[in-house]
Amino acid sequence: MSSVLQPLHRALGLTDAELDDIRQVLSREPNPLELALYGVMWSEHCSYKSSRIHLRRLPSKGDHVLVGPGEGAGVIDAGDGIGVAIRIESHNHPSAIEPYQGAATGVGGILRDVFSMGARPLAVMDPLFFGALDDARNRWLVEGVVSGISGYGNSVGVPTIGGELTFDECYSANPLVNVLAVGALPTDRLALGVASGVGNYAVLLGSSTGRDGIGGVSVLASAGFAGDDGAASLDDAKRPSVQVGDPYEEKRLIEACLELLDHGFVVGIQDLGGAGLVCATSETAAKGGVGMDVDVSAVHQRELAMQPFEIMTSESQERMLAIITPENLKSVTDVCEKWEVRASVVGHVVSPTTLPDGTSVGMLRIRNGFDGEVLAEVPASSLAHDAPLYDRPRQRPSDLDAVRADDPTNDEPVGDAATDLLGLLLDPVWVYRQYDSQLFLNTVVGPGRDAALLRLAGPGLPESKRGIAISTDSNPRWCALDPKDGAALTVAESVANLACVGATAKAVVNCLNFGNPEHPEVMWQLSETVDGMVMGCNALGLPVIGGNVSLYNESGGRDIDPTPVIGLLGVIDSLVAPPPGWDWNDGDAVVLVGHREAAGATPFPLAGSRWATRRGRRGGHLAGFDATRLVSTFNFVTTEVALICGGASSDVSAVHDVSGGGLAAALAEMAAVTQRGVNVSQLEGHAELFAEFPGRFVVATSNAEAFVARALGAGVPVTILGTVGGTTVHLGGLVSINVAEIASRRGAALEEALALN
Amino acid sequence: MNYSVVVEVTLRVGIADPEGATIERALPALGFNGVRSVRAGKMFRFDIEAESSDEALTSAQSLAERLLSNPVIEDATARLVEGR
Amino acid sequence: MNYSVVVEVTLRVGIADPEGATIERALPALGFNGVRSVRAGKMFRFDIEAESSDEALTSAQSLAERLLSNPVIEDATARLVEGR
Amino acid sequence: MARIGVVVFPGSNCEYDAARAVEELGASAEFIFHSSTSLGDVDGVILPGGFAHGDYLRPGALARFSPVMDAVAAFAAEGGPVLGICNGFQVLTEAGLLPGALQKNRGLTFLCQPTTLVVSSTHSVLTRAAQVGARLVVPINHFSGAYTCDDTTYASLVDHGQIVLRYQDNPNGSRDDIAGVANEAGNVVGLMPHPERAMSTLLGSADGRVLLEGFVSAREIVH
Ligand SMILES: Nc1ncnc2c1ncn2[C@@H]1O[C@H](COP(=O)(O)OP(=O)(O)O)[C@@H](O)[C@H]1O
Ligand SMILES: [Mg+2]
Repeated sequence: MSSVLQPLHRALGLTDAELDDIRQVLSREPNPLELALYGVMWSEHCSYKSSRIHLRRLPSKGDHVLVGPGEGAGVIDAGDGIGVAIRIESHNHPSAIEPYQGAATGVGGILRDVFSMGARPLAVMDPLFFGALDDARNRWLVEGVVSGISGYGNSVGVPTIGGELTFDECYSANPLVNVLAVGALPTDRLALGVASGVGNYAVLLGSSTGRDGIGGVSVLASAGFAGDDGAASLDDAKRPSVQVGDPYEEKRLIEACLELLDHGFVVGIQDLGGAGLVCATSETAAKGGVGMDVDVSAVHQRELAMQPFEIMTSESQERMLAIITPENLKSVTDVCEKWEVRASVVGHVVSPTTLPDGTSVGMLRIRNGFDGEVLAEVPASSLAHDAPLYDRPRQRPSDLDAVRADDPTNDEPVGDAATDLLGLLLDPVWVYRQYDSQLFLNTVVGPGRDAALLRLAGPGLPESKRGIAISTDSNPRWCALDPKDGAALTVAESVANLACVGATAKAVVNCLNFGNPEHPEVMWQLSETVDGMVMGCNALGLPVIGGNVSLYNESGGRDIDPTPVIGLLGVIDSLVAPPPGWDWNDGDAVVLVGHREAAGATPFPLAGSRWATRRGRRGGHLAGFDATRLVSTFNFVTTEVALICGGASSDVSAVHDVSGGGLAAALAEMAAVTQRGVNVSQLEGHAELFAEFPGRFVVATSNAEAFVARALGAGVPVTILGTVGGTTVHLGGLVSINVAEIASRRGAALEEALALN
Repeated sequence: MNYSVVVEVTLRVGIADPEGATIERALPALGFNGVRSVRAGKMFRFDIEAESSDEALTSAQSLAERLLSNPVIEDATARLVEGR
Repeated sequence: MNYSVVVEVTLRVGIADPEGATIERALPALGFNGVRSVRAGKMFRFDIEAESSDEALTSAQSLAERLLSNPVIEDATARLVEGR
Repeated sequence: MARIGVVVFPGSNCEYDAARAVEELGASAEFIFHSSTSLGDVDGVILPGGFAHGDYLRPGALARFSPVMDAVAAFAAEGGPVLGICNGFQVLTEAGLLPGALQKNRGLTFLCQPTTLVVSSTHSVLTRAAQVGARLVVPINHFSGAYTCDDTTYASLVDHGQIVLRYQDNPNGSRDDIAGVANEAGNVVGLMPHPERAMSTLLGSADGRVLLEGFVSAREIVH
């Protein structure tokens, strides 16, 4: 590691201007510990200082929204007295250096966000993005990440029910590992991360605190508190910043916390995530408008001779902070003992301090012993809420017009469509069969279809016959070409996936994975993406109830393509029968539901499609976003499927939305899983086969006449494509492939690419 | 020549070892007292073809570091042993 | 006195070792040739309180056999080592 | 109404699912925490799936020392019906209540997928209501499910009809496709697949019912 001499605040990641802000807040010079607290709390990761001004534009209101952005997780009212909590987060950079632990601790972290709301975690999803698999390191990353999610998620006892799997050079060496978690709670168990009640205790629950994840702050170790030259040497080689997950500890922590909440022993509760104890104490105090005294010597430590800054900023996993009344201390420790969870009082809630100007502010005081020396004293809200906000320069990429002009839709020659189709198919089963996707007996549709569909049931929940559906979606190829329309179309694609299982979309969470925010092009992409989400969510009536931003994702010095990941939660009122799925029957008519041609100038745009990307063609114009069309089509399909799930009989036997790989891939996937061929007569050439734009569904029906009449009655256009039957997929004279070959190529593609067979 | 190798892979100092810690916590209840600082690791044995024992050790050590461990969290040491 | 112990747990002869076999298969593609008979095992390090080194070794061996290994498929050996 | 005890180790996670399945069959389920030294008045005991004690060391290795296991052993010795599902099977082998051991899957990955089981013997509290040769679709969900034993043990399993369930297509490298085994008396059974996950066609299969139905009503027969 290099040894660079620079002022301490800069070594801690604070700019000169930020140091001035801190002096202003304190009306004095901060000491090194205080600087470290600001350094972690005002980091991009904790404060969202580059993105916050944009995120404010997202709609977050709705009658059914119980908790919007800003808490551990967003919560909606799903009916029957049940709230559903959802949250998504990235664990990209940790996964790049230790894929197993990086992914594992990502799962652990997102679960704590969910059960900190009082919700029992019921499901995880894992959108993953890797570089090309011809590189051995990328293959190592895939295997490590997947086994990390599997190892932690299965053991902690939360099913992983879906995700995404994208390969693109732009993620080489910088994989994206996003994790989404969903939980459910009786609405009266809702808990918030707020400290209140002067005299109350802050109790640290769970693992002991080690030097894990201290990362940037470790400069203090070499700077030394005694050093008065203001300089620090960067030498973090000796301090491992890799965190190791312990799913067994987390499992006991979940049970203990939910039991504490059930008994009403807890006033407020928050997980310890990024920035560890300083974040949890300052945020809970700031939200409650109170002060907090924290005794670092009361924190259970895993290692010898830990410094106060290490204790306060450690990111050791599997820890929670509960605010309780002193009377409940015995009951709390009893529950914790049963679950073998460590509990120590590390904080006292204290009155706000009155400042000379008469205002009052809650101070976070770090002490050595509750009556001991005060090591740091800063306004809690200045750490938690007052980080500077940056409106960083934005610049539309100068080559964007040229890129868009280079449209693959008109490429000649087009080559052999059958070969192209076989090359596009990939069944991610190798990934998801490593995940327990069935625990809790709720999984009606697990991974491998359009959206996951769960019964809304779980230990401690009121009875309900409702279900919830979840999908994660992203399309960096679209967003590279047009982040605004790309993001709006991604939201639409997510709604389409939910429609396939009959669920009505209720709320969005998002994870914005972008490059370096100091590059004006990246900030432009981020801002446009947010505008696109606003457009998509408003048009489809969806609040955004949470999210996460991951910046500085670069590979070989190049920013990744803009990668907003949409997590969508929906509800179905009656779930007593499975949705049709992809299982079409011989003799069924195959109908394309929705507008056959894309909105906009190009009827079958290949821009941003998998077909084009495979040929190295990354330019062109996307389909337009036409809200009216989308809404009527989605409503129609949702209604058709919801009736089936509610127990009604129907002529509809299969439903699949047209997404990655276009119409050709949708038909081939249905043929592969059912081992039944299809004959589609007339198609508008290869462009119609491979064009990607949401708003189209392939539906198989045993009664085409009745189905078409219902669609037209709902104002939704339909096209009869052909008939199910035989052992071959025939597509308009362009493709003729045996079903068995499709199934075996699709089934083997991933393991072959991973060189596992 | 054929050399027999043992590789030990242990977590680096400072890296949490939940498995070791869990075993340690369980021991008193199982009747084992006075056991502390339990660390769990992995071990591999294999035979390697090489011209000399130095060469065998060098290849084994490289294999240990590049394949059998992740240096970010683990230390790996190879040593030659008598045939099994 | 405090003694440092290493316990090695290996699969018994005749028990299939899919992990060792998988590593062995992967090696040539990674540029390691001439490696054979890869067997994967586990290793534990701990400190144990005892009156004498004999007593330490006896307790450690008993711990190794009764807890750290499953005699149906594994062999375990304890040895004393110099402090870490 | 039969009363079935469901043992909860720290790290167990299928206890609610097992209880729900038992209740759906008209029996009552009671959780028995691992620190308990008695089972109370139960007609059968289930050791459910999950990761008891984190599966640290080896699946089942630490759980077998939990205080409740002495009570389970005593109950089994009296002929009480004991069922270990997945992790519960691993605990029973570690505790010596069932022969053999469960090793990592052949492919060295966790596997969650449907499997087709073939009933090989009805001489057990689990398979007593099924037909020999019947094919049942029941999911597996494990990392260490490859059944292993030495030749002498294997010969004795075969001789006494203790192999109760086999996989039609071996997913994990188990010896002789073994998915479940019983003790000689047939009152202690362990299997890697999860019959409690195959209780309803809404979730994909109802083929686990015949197994669990047999189990919850076994005590009446044994007595
Ligand atoms: N990393 C993963 N983990 C779990 N399931 C996955 C993963 N990647 C893909 N899947 C599942 O495979 C199916 C296909 O994914 P995808 O092609 O993204 O679907 P769609 O085009 O309908 O959005 C989905 O059910 C998805 O949940
Ligand atoms: Mg889909």
